Amino acid sequence: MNKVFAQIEWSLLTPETTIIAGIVLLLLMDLLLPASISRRWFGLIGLASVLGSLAFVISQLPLKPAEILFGTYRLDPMSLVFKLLFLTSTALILLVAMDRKKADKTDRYIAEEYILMLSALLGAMFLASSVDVITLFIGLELLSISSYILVGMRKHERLATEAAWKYVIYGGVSSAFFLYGYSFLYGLSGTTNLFALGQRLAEVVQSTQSDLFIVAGLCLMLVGFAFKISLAPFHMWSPDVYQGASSPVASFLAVVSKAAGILFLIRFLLIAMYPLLRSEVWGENMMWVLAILAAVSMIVGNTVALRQQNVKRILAYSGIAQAGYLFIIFPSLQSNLIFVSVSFYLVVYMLMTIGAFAIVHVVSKDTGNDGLTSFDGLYRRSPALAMAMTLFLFSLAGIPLTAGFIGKVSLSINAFASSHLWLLLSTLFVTTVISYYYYFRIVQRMFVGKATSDQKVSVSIFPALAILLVVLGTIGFGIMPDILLSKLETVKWGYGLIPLEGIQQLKN
Amino acid sequence: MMFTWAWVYPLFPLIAFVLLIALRDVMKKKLAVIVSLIGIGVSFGFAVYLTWMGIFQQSVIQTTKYQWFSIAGKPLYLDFMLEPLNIVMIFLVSLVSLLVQIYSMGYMKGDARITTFYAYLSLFTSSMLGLVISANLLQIYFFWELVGLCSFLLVGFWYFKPEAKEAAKKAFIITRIGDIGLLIAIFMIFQKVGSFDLRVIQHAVDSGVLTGGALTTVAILIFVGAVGKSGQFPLHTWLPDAMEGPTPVSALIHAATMVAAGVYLVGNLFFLFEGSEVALTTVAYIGGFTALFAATIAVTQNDIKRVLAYSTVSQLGFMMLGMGVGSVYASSFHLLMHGFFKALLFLAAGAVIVALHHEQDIRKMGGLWKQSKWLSIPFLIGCLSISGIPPFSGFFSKDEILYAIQLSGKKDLLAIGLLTTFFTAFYMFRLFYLVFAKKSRGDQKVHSISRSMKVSLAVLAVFSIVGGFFSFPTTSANAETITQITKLQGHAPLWLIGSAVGASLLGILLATFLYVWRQGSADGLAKRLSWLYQVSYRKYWIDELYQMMFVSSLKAVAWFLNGFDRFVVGGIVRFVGWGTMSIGRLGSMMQNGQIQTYVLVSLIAFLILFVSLAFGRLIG
Amino acid sequence: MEITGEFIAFFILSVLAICGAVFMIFFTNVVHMGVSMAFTFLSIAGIYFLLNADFLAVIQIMVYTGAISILMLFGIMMTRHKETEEKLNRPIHYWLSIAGAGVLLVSLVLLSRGATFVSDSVDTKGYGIAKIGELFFGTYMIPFELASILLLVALIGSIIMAKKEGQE
Amino acid sequence: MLIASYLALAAILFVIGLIGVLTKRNAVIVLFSLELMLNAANINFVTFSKMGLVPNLNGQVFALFNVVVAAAEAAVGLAILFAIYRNRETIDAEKLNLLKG
Repeated sequence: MNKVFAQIEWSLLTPETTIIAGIVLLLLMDLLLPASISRRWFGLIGLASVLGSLAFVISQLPLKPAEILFGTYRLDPMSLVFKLLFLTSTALILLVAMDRKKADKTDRYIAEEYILMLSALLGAMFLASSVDVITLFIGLELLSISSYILVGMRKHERLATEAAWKYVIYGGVSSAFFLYGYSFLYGLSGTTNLFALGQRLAEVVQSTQSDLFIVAGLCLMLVGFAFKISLAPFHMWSPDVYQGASSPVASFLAVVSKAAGILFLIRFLLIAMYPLLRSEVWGENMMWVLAILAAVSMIVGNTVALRQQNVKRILAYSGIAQAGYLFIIFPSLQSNLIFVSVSFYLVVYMLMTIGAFAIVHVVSKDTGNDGLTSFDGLYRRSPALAMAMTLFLFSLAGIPLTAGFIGKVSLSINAFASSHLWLLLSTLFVTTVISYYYYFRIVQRMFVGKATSDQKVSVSIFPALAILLVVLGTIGFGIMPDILLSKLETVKWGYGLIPLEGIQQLKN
Repeated sequence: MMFTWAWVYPLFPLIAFVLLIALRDVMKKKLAVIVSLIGIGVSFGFAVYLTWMGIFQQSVIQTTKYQWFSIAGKPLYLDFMLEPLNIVMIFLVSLVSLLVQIYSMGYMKGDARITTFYAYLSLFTSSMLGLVISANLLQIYFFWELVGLCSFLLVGFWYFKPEAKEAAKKAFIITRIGDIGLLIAIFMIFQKVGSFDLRVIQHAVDSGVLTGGALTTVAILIFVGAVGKSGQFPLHTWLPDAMEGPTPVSALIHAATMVAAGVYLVGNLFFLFEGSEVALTTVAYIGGFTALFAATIAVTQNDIKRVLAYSTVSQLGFMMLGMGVGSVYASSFHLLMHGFFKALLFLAAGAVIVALHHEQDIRKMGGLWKQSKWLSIPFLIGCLSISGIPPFSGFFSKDEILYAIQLSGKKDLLAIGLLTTFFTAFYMFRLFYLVFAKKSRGDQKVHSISRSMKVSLAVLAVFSIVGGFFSFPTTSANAETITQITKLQGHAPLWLIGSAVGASLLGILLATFLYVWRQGSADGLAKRLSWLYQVSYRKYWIDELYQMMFVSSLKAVAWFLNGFDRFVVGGIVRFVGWGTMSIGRLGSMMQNGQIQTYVLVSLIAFLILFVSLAFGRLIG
Repeated sequence: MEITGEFIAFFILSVLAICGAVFMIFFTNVVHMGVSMAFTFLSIAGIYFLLNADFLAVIQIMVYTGAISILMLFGIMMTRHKETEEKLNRPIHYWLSIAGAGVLLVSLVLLSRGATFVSDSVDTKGYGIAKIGELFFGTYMIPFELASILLLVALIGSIIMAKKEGQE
Repeated sequence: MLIASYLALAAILFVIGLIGVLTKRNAVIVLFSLELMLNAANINFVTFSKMGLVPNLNGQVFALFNVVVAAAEAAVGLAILFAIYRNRETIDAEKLNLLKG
């Protein structure tokens, strides 16, 4: 046994260990430093460990796909891209989160807040680099449980605790559904490794001519996936939770948590279910299920958003719709091209969502609430902020010259190129038009509304930096999307979906 | 040596826009106007140069393309084309934009948000120029949306007026219906051909990759987009409402340039339509119907801008009709001429409105002829031009379209064309007489109009007079162009010219009769000579005829179409809104704050999923 | 069906478990609910013994019957507002829930009935605690370590959330 | 002993847990019912670990992990309930509905 451990390349884990080191450092500092010393700069430690981890991830390039312990930890192009996504978004969110109210009541838990954010990130990172259901599940739960607490951290606020409560219950129920569903698949296969699972399930279907348990298990598990991605009709927690949580946490949920769910779903469907998806009936059925979820998400997200008076809720519903947009491509699972579009859209979505929430954070900190009215006349008060917000909203709406437009185009093109789901695309177009209405409503309020005060909205240096970076990204990828798209096209996505031996064979 | 950077045209107005928006709080209003004028001025300068080189010198203009990004392994280019049609459009757009901006210096004087106004105008010009030089469908769509956005912003510029707000919303929703058609067409083409590039698509059509039913569908969907933008029946209703925007905007966007984009698109993608008889017939009949019915509605309107708006709808229909019978040449020619005289008419109408203290009801106007020659003469020129009286510009282009119809052999369409000509002359001169003839019906003193407005009116008037003498540039038969523009064979027969002019004259005569002679004859009847008795006697049955032909029947048409607008189109708009809102309401009703409800909803959704996938086999 | 000791044990344990759960639903006194739930957890531990999962059974008793039940009872005590549980004020919600759960139950039981292709018995000699330990510190070492971080996070989180403010 | 009986037992417990989550007003009981659902899933794992198509210990290991997760979730959930109770003196699930719409 010891020999085996000695042979394993533990150095692959450096990005994760860096995060753990950050957590430990924060814990120790919090413990050792006297209470009188302000902990507001702790965010820098968090940021440092995230950036360190980012550096380690980049240093793993050029990538040699590798596995530890039968795929419980695995490094492949797919995990690398998603890790980069998680790390960048967390870094940006940390920058935003460092902007805090003076004498905030949660100041005493400042270290814990960063620890929890890092641990949630850690869960997402492990989830990104595994093809073993246990690791995937534990990673997901680490992400979830950290998020439950992050949402409820501002415990003196009724909304925050209520949001956390709803999140825990909904998360718990969907975990239960997920586990219950997976138990059937385990019963058929006796394995937790996705590759072995796929192989076994295909054999089972062939030998018994029955896939009832697989259908049942997959349906049950879909509840869990759809919860994480907040696809309608499993989305209902998200507006409440986003509203109750602080803006940085909400953007963390909207970006990292959602992307993690999508990655899990991709891996699960395309590795464990792929042999089945290729069969005609199965593929067709799954295609329809995903298509319906996508259509319902687009419709529900965009229509309910029309009635909202709270910016965070609007962004939550918009996030539901965005998940729907993303899913128009999934019914055409055969195509390898979907990864380019999906990953590009996720990056774009990350930029605009983090940007929008960052501005909500800054503005609501200033006005004391996050209703639509807090944006009234923002242009008069802080033109730069209003312009940036307009940019993000336009990007979310998919207006040309922003990254969101390119993202939507690339999704639509690939959906068209590989399937005939006109219905889904028409829904996309129609609901996009509907969405203009509520995005413009915010823009209108910023430019036309009467401000309650003339004072400039104060923005400290860190969130300003984050917003600036995001603005650059949103415009940059909107005008010159090839910078990113060409990179994403060279990624060998397929390596994320085949066993290690397969990769080595391909290379030789 | 011809320079190849097509993108310079939209660039300068765009720079102006960025400067104006970024510095709108610090910049003095005068400076802002100057910056904007310089932006469009430079573009216009280049446009003149281009027109000189490309049309008068007939040099072949090379353009370069730049890779934008690649999707699905296929590169997407930023691609431009500078063929005769594009060059003419560039010239038209930049000229009218420049004149409208000059005009607005006077018209918008004193408006607190004039900087914003100019910024929007610049953005519009930039995107419109971008639209007419694009050689790539996605790029076209990109600018197509952008001009729509500018139109939305400018119609709703006076957002404090509820009508303006409503109109902007309506324009937005209805044109979007068309845009969805266009977008679907674009993606269908991409699916079939694998490219957005017009040249590649043209090649695909030529080589039979895109053909048959698919080609028809694509062409009709593209036409749906054009219907939305160009205000063709049944999506026309937004255009008259859009007159709530400032008048210079109506002249620029809703008369001369943006609404013509639909016609331009059909012309530019004519190779798609050529392959499908069904699509062409659809275009012809929709265009013809729109031309006629909008002309009849214009007769009954009493708001000066709405008359002109319906006239625009009608003329655009006329152009579509020309496209539908297969002549890009005739339609594009008319598009250009219409751009000149309709902009002239709108700008003159705007000046009238200003002169009469923002009165728009023509029943309350009159007698302006004597008071302001600066208004009346340009307006008259515009009226003569649109009516197709030789030698004004409209005569030439209208004639070409009628000739094209005649060549196609469709008698019914020719009748429609002539009837439209008659109505056009009639409502234009009705308008003219009510506004300019006789005594003033209001008693306010007339405002004088500023010099900047006079300049614009004068330039456009000149173009409206002489424009027709320049023939529209055609493509040489062996050149590799996307849009083939060839002159019609031969010349229009004299009887056709005669009947067209005759129809116009008849219309003018009738209008004169009804609005000039008849009114005067009522009081001093006894004093007049005996032939006047005769006239008054005749007047009797003409009155009857008028009553029967116009007042009753047109009122019926107007009533019907109004009903159509209110109930069908409005109904669709309302239904879309209502449907959307009720789904939203339902969704937010379920979102009642109880986590248990949320779990229940998920459970039910799961059960539906599960039962539909597996239940049958569970029991069996 | 052949009646074996295993069958009798299973029968008794499952009746206990289901009764505990059903009583939890129908009791009105909150503390009684908690206690009956503890019984269910205990019976489940028995089921684990039947399934040769001795280690898991012990863990089940320690964690669920012990820790979690006590924790919940504490929770009930500390947050008690009323002693008795009131009925929901939303009859539609209530009946829809019952109906939905009913449909789910029917389909799941039908599904279980169909599980005939699953092999019925197996050699479970190797299911000892040593083997589990090997798995934990071998194959599943990474998730195991991750789980420890998860517990740490839960610990920190619970402290933050449950701590009374204004003590310092 | 038939595997179907074990699976049915798990199904029944899962559904009862779900009913508890859906209809109980005391938030602690809701949390408790949630634990029951997770336990039902565990019964499935352990059953399959003995009688599945490919019986092995992985199922038990997974179940152990689930116990860890469930315990963590319970602790966090209860702590959140304490916080709510401090805020508004009630943990009636029906009254926790400030966030809606």
